[in-house]
Amino acid sequence: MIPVEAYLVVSTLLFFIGVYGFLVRKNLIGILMAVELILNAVNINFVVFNRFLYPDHLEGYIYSLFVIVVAAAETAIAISIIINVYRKLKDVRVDSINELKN
Amino acid sequence: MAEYLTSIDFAGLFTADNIVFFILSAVILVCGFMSVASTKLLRAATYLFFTLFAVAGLYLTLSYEFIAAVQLSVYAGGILVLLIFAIMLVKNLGTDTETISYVNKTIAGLSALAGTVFAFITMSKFRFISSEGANDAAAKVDMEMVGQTLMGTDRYQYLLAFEAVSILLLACIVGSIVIATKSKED
Amino acid sequence: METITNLSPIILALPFLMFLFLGLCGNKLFKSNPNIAGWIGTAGLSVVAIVSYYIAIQYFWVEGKGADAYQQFVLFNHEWLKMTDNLVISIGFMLDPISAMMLVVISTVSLMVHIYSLGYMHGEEGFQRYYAVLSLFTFAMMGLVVATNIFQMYIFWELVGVSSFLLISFYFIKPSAVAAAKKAFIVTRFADMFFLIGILILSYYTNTFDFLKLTAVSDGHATLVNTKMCGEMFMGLSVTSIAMFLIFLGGAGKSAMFPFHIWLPDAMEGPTPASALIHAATMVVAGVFLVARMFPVYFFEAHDVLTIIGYIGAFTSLFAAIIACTQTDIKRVLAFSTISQIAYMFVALAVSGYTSEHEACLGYTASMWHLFTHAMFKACLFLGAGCIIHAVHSNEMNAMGNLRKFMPIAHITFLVSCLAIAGIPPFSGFFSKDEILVAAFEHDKVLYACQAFVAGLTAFYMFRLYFRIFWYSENPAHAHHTPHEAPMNMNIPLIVLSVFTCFTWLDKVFPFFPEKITADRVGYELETNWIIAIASILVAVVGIAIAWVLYLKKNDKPDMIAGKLKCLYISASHRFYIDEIYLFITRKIIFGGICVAIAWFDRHIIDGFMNLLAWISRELSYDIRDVQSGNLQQYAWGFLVGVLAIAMFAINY
Amino acid sequence: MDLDYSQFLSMSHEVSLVVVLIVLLLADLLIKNKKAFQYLAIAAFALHTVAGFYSYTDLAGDAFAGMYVSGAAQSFVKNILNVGTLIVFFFSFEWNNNENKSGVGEFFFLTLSTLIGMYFMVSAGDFLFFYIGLETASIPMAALVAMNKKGTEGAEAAAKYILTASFSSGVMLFGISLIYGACGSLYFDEVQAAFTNITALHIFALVCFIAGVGFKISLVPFHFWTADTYQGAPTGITAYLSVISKGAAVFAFMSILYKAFANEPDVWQNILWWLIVITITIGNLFAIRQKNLKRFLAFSSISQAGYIMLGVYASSQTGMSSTIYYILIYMFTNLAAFGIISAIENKTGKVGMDDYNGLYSTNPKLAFAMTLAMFSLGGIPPFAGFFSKFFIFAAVASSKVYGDYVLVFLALLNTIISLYYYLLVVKAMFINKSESPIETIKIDTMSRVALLVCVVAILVIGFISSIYMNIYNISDGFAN
Amino acid sequence: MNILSAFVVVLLVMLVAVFLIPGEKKNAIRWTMAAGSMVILGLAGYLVWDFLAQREAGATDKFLFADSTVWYEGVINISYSVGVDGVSVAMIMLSAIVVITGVFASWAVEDKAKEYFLWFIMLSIGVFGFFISVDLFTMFLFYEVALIPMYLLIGVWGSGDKEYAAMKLTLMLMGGSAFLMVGIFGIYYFSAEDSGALTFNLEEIAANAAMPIEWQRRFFPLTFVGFGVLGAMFPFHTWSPDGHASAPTAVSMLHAGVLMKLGGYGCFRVAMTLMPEACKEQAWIFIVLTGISVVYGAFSACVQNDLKYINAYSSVSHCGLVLFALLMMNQTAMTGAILQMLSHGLMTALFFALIGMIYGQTHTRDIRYLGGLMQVMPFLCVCYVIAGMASLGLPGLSGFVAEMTIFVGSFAHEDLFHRVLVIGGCTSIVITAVYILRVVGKILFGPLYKIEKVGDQYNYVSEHHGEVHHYPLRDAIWYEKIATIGLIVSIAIIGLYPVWISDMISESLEAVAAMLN
Repeated sequence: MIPVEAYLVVSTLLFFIGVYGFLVRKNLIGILMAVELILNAVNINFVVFNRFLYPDHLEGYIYSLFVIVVAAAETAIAISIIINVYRKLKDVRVDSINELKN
Repeated sequence: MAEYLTSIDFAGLFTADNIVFFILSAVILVCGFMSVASTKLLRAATYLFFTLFAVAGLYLTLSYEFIAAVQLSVYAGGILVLLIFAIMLVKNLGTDTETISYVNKTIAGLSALAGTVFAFITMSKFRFISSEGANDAAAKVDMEMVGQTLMGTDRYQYLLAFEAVSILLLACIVGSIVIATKSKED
Repeated sequence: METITNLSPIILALPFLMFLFLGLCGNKLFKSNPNIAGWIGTAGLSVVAIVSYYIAIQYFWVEGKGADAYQQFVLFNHEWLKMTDNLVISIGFMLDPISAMMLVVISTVSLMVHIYSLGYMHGEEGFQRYYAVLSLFTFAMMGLVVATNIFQMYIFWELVGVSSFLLISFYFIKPSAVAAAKKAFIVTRFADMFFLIGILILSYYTNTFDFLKLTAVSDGHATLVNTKMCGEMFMGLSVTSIAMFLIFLGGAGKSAMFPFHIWLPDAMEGPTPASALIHAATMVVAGVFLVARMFPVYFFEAHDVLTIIGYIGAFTSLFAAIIACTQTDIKRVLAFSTISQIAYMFVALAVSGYTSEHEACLGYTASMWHLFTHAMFKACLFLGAGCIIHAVHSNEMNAMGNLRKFMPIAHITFLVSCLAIAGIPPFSGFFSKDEILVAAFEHDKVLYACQAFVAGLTAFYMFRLYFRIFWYSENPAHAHHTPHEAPMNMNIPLIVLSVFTCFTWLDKVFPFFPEKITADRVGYELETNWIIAIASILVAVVGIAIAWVLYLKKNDKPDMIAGKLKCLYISASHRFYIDEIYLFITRKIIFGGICVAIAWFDRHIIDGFMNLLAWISRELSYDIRDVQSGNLQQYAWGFLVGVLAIAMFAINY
Repeated sequence: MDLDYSQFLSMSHEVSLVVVLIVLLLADLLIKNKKAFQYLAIAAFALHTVAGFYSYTDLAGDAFAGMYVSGAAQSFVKNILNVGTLIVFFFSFEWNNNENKSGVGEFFFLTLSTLIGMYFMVSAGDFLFFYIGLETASIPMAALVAMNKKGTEGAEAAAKYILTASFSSGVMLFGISLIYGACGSLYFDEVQAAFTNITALHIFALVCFIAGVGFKISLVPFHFWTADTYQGAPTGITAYLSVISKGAAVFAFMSILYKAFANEPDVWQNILWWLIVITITIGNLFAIRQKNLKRFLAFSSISQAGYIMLGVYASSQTGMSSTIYYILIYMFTNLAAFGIISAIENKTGKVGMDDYNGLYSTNPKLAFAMTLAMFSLGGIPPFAGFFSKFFIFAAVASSKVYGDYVLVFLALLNTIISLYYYLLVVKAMFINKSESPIETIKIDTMSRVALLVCVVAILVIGFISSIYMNIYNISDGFAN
Repeated sequence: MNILSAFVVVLLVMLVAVFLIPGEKKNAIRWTMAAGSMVILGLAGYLVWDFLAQREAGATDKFLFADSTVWYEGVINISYSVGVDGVSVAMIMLSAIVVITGVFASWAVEDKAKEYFLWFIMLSIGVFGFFISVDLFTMFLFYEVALIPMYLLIGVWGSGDKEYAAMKLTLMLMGGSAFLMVGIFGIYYFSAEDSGALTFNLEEIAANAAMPIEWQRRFFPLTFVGFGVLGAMFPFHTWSPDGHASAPTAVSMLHAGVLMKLGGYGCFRVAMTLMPEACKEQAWIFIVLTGISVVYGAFSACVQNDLKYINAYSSVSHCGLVLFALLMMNQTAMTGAILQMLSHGLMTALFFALIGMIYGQTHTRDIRYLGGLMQVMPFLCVCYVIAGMASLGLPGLSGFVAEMTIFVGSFAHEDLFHRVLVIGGCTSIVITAVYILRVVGKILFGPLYKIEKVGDQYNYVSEHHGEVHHYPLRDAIWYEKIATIGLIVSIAIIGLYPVWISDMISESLEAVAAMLN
């Protein structure tokens, strides 16, 4: 049987790959994709914990479902906002949204 | 984790379960990494698709078919499609190669690495105790149970959350529309 | 007794009310005719003088004499400020021989000056103010001498100081007058600070301010001994000595002893009658009075201080006399003469004993005696000088000469006073000075020699002055406007004062001082020491003779002598550069060094530090602005690093 | 399956708000006159607000087996949020009439959705419900932020907001997942029991969670989005973000810390100690040199968030009550400031601090109100801000622990800096001379009424002691 | 209604009244102010009389006219509690005098007069509220209420580098109150034993004396410094010169005259009374600091050229003496300290009033450019001399009474080091004379400088950036006379007959002094 820790290694790595992506991606859609990785990593955590550690109730299970749903909603809004940015600036690179600062 | 590594039975490593797990993990991690590292956005989206797929596969190995299905339909079928639409909508985005300076990569990479190491260390100090029933076939979740959990009002049942998220979804639809429709005035 | 008790408040209250009245409404009420203010002032003072005389006479001849000694009466004593149950400042009225005598001196001179000023100050702007301040001064001086406790004395001490300030700066448009006033005030104030510290130390150990308690004597020592002050040492010195020395320093400031003498010559910037009153006759002897008042303490508990006082006095008298020989401003000559004569009084006190047996306390008596006579003849001299200045419109000797023809009354009175101060019998000064010399001779030969020499110098410079004014040569300036005799209201005071100077040797008057004014208040009979008397007369005559030779007619001998003693002459005429030293210390070191440095420190270091804090905040604010770079990914990076750092911190905590 | 729908009835606030939402959704379709729609919306919401007060005591209690918690404190906080939102609506009236004509319906709908999200956060008894509430409160907010059509600022602000928000919710979820892994449950009461014998993992999870919520409250270093988003958003929404959203998040955060993590308060107190100090200081330092008033208030609100957290830090009944009290007063004060800014912006388009030079000579009443707001924010008596600051410091000090006094001291030293920049605004209005001051403007009745309410509140709340005493009585305190 | 609350109520009524009068009716506003402050003065006079009468009749309570209303209860125990002892009565009297004279000194304010007076009243409310309070919370509340109007009063109506000065003053004083606030929390939470109800009431806290010494050591310096900042204690005094120099006349008066007294009063009433053990331990530190203030302020004043700076530094010196004496912790010295507050309040108010009046005409306060004013404005100049004399401690004026009580009292300290410090403090009386006479000699006496006489009219001629201005000069007008005479009379009353007020104060200090010894 595969131990929990193995899954955790995967999820943690995936999480930080997502974080890395968030930090380096040069355009907003790419960043959004990195966020999806992060959320997936979290979902793996929930599912695995539920499956291996606390199988009595479906807490983690349900949680990951909701995370997927919320992620979908979030992505929808985010994409429409990115499109909005594109409309205004004709650009979706991170560097283009740099007016507000200091 | 250190204890874990010393206690590995290397001969017993190559069970079917393990091999599947390794393959899935490899796909998840490699494709995940490629999806953030590839210079072309469309390719990145493709790698992301693989990752999502592999995650779904992972859920399947855990015998959580429903989540796997949701993962596939919502993520792969919905979110990813949205992303690809967006990529397509934006001029040249799909074909542009983006170059990231090494400084950025190094800083981000080191930070992420530090985070990973840190997370591993913290996790390694904690003893996760697998539940007795983890291996049982009972762990298999049937749809009725999922339905009851989602619709019930008792402890560990989530009708309220279900209702709440509906408001969220509705609001998000409206929100998306309000941002999208604005173009008419512009 | 009841009468004098009832009358005594008048002495303090009347001048004060006069001051308030003239000060507050003088200008308004008497705008058209300021003289009325002067008359009111004079009238008021006459009342005060009458009451003072009445009280003094009653005291000396009727009420005061106790079984064997004169008694000390506290006529009234109102609690003014209560600090602790024991340390109470009262405003009271103490009547004892010296205060009764001082009442006479002050009221006499003050009244004379009031009358004299009617003429002298006539038509001056600020006439009402002048009289108001004179009243204030009289009030303060009276309060000082009748003080029942040392703090009351300090209070009035300060008040005489301020009235002196106001009078010196009477011609406040003249920068020199203002400077002189400031100098006088600050120097005396500086000395007063020591006085105050002395009072603090004294009161700390004795727990009283009351003179009666402080100066009480029993069994041959002051009762102060019984307090915790006895034997208390500070840095190797007895605290009593320290306290008494500090108190003396206060007196030295008011009485212009070296090194605090510098203010007095400059104080001559004030109107001459005011100088006569304050800077010759009354205020400047306050220091002597103070030492006399505290005499038992000095004598029994701080005899070392008394010795120091003697030497300071001797030095000052010599020092001032030498300077007086070289000054050409007649008021300055008189001022230095005053310093010198007051120093005499200090010397007299220093060489005095306490009991009246065997004339031991002759010095004390002589000191008070000299105070009295000096007040009269010095006031007379000053007022005479005032007449002269009035006549020639100058203070400089060079503008004078041969004035005896124009101003006979001034001439005669001036001559009488000069003889008195020179110590020629039968004028008053002879007796008092002679007793001082006798006391000094019996006590300390060095002091005697010094004082005898000073007596000669005194005779010399006074007659130098006299001859330069009234003889010497015809002054060409007189051709333009003829000097004329002063009006009557100025001459009467001269005459009155010179009468005082002439007749104090009379049979009735002569034994007054030894009989009534002694340290232990027990009278004794004085026997004249003829050897010393003759010696001093001789010294005086020699001094006069030299002056006669040098200054009766204009000649070049003085210049020749001055040329021979060039060094001494120049430094003496520059008053031995003491002023310059003071100026250097105050201007350069205190102002230029300490004050400027502190002000700079305050602005740049202390305030600079506060501004630095503000500056740092602002700079920090600008320095960290790029943290908020506007870049989304940097935000996320900050977020991540924040999480990791906080987690690491929290885990390791 | 046992479905007890009656439990919904105990969620009176939420149900009532959902009804309002549905009514507005329908009305938006039917009523074409935007002004009329606004009146309707405001009236409906006002009705809801009033109703909220009447549901104050009855029907309180837990529902859905602990997932939904509603006590007097939650109810009160929701009422505060209602009042604040109502005031925001009043202030936005003019803006909706002119610049946002096309999106009035959406404005109300989205705002109220986020409000209901905040209700969920406030009443959450479980991490899932809390998470959903949080996301409901933040995702539609991005759309609201994007409603600023002037220039590109709105779009930029929204993009930054939504992306950082999703990042932070990712981190927070990671933390929650670890909490789940470590404690085996997501219900607060069960976590409370399990969150003992803590290890590094517990702390890491906790920090991730704090970071996620800290993002909503804009604690440094999770605050970066705040200024950009506040500046870019429509002023009404900025006000909403800075007051209502922040207030709800603080309360939710507090109730979670006080409940789920109540057994190990030292851990998060240590973290909060530093977070508070850094937040207040950094917020202040950034605020010093801001010239755009919206951005200025953004940083000011960051530092205010630090002060609010003091009450959370106190971890006691007093701490809870002072936090709620602070939120209440902060709401009126900050809304007054934003109300004035928004009124002036609507009329003249000016938001720079320099534009306010000489405001007193042309618009004395506005300047006066602004001064009150600034003084109150700076904690100057006798205005309400003083009382809230005093009580929140008192709550921290009540522990009689040395470190807590140090914290209070540091926070108080920071009030000097904050006073400096609040006075800068006052100085601009009263002292600075201007060639072209803002002309005398007449603000709309709605804003005026709202402003009056805020000003009166600033002036009197502190003096009415019963308010604070009542809050204390309804605060259910620590670890129960 | 309690007479003490009446002070605040009257001021509130004034606030409302002035608020309601339209801004153009300046005279109406002024007369409202005058009438109101007359009422205040009357109340204060009655208070003194009644207080003395009650004490005469044997009232032994620490605070008379005490009254208390619970305000906050349970979560935090705050009462609106008022009460006065001799010290507060003296301070209230002082405030009343300075306020009414301040009103007259502000008579000429034309620019935004209404707002000016509104803030002025606000300030007064703070001051009176502070002095009547015996509840620490309300005390602190009023304290801050008094501070903040300064910002606008200086910033709007001030002169010179007013914005900087106003900001600096406000921030530094608020910094002080930051220190103070921590101290107050400490006092509150240690105000009763574990079982007892916490309280802000000064009397109860003192009676409970529940704060352990190790906590006193922490809170005493905070509280003392907190109030000390307002009391211009070295090195926290630098707000004072700048602030006073820029403030308008009446504000300087009120600030130096009354507000700075809040500092000394607070140090005494709160820091020392409530934390006596720590006070005894740490007093020496602050004695050294305040001793430095005394001499340092005086020396600094000697070389300043701006009249207001001179007076501000002189205030540093004099207020330093207040704290210095308080820390000597015996009845006499403390009485002296309170007397000094009273005296300094009056005379510094007089100074600032006069400086303001002179400045109003010459438009300069630089003593290098002034001279011979005595000929031009004799009334003001005579008043100035009187103020100066009061400041340098001339007997018959209040300064002497206060300083001598301080010196005698402080010198009664049993420790030699302290006595030596007192001697150091004594030097200030000389330095004070130096800077006072420097000013008097320079600007009042001497020949006319930069002043020309045209007919009967004197004009001040100033050249500024090549432009020549002629400012007509005049002597005081009626409202200025009222202000100055009022203050001078008060100074003289204390100076001439101090025993009643000194006894009144001393009596109230007996218990405290006994506790501190």
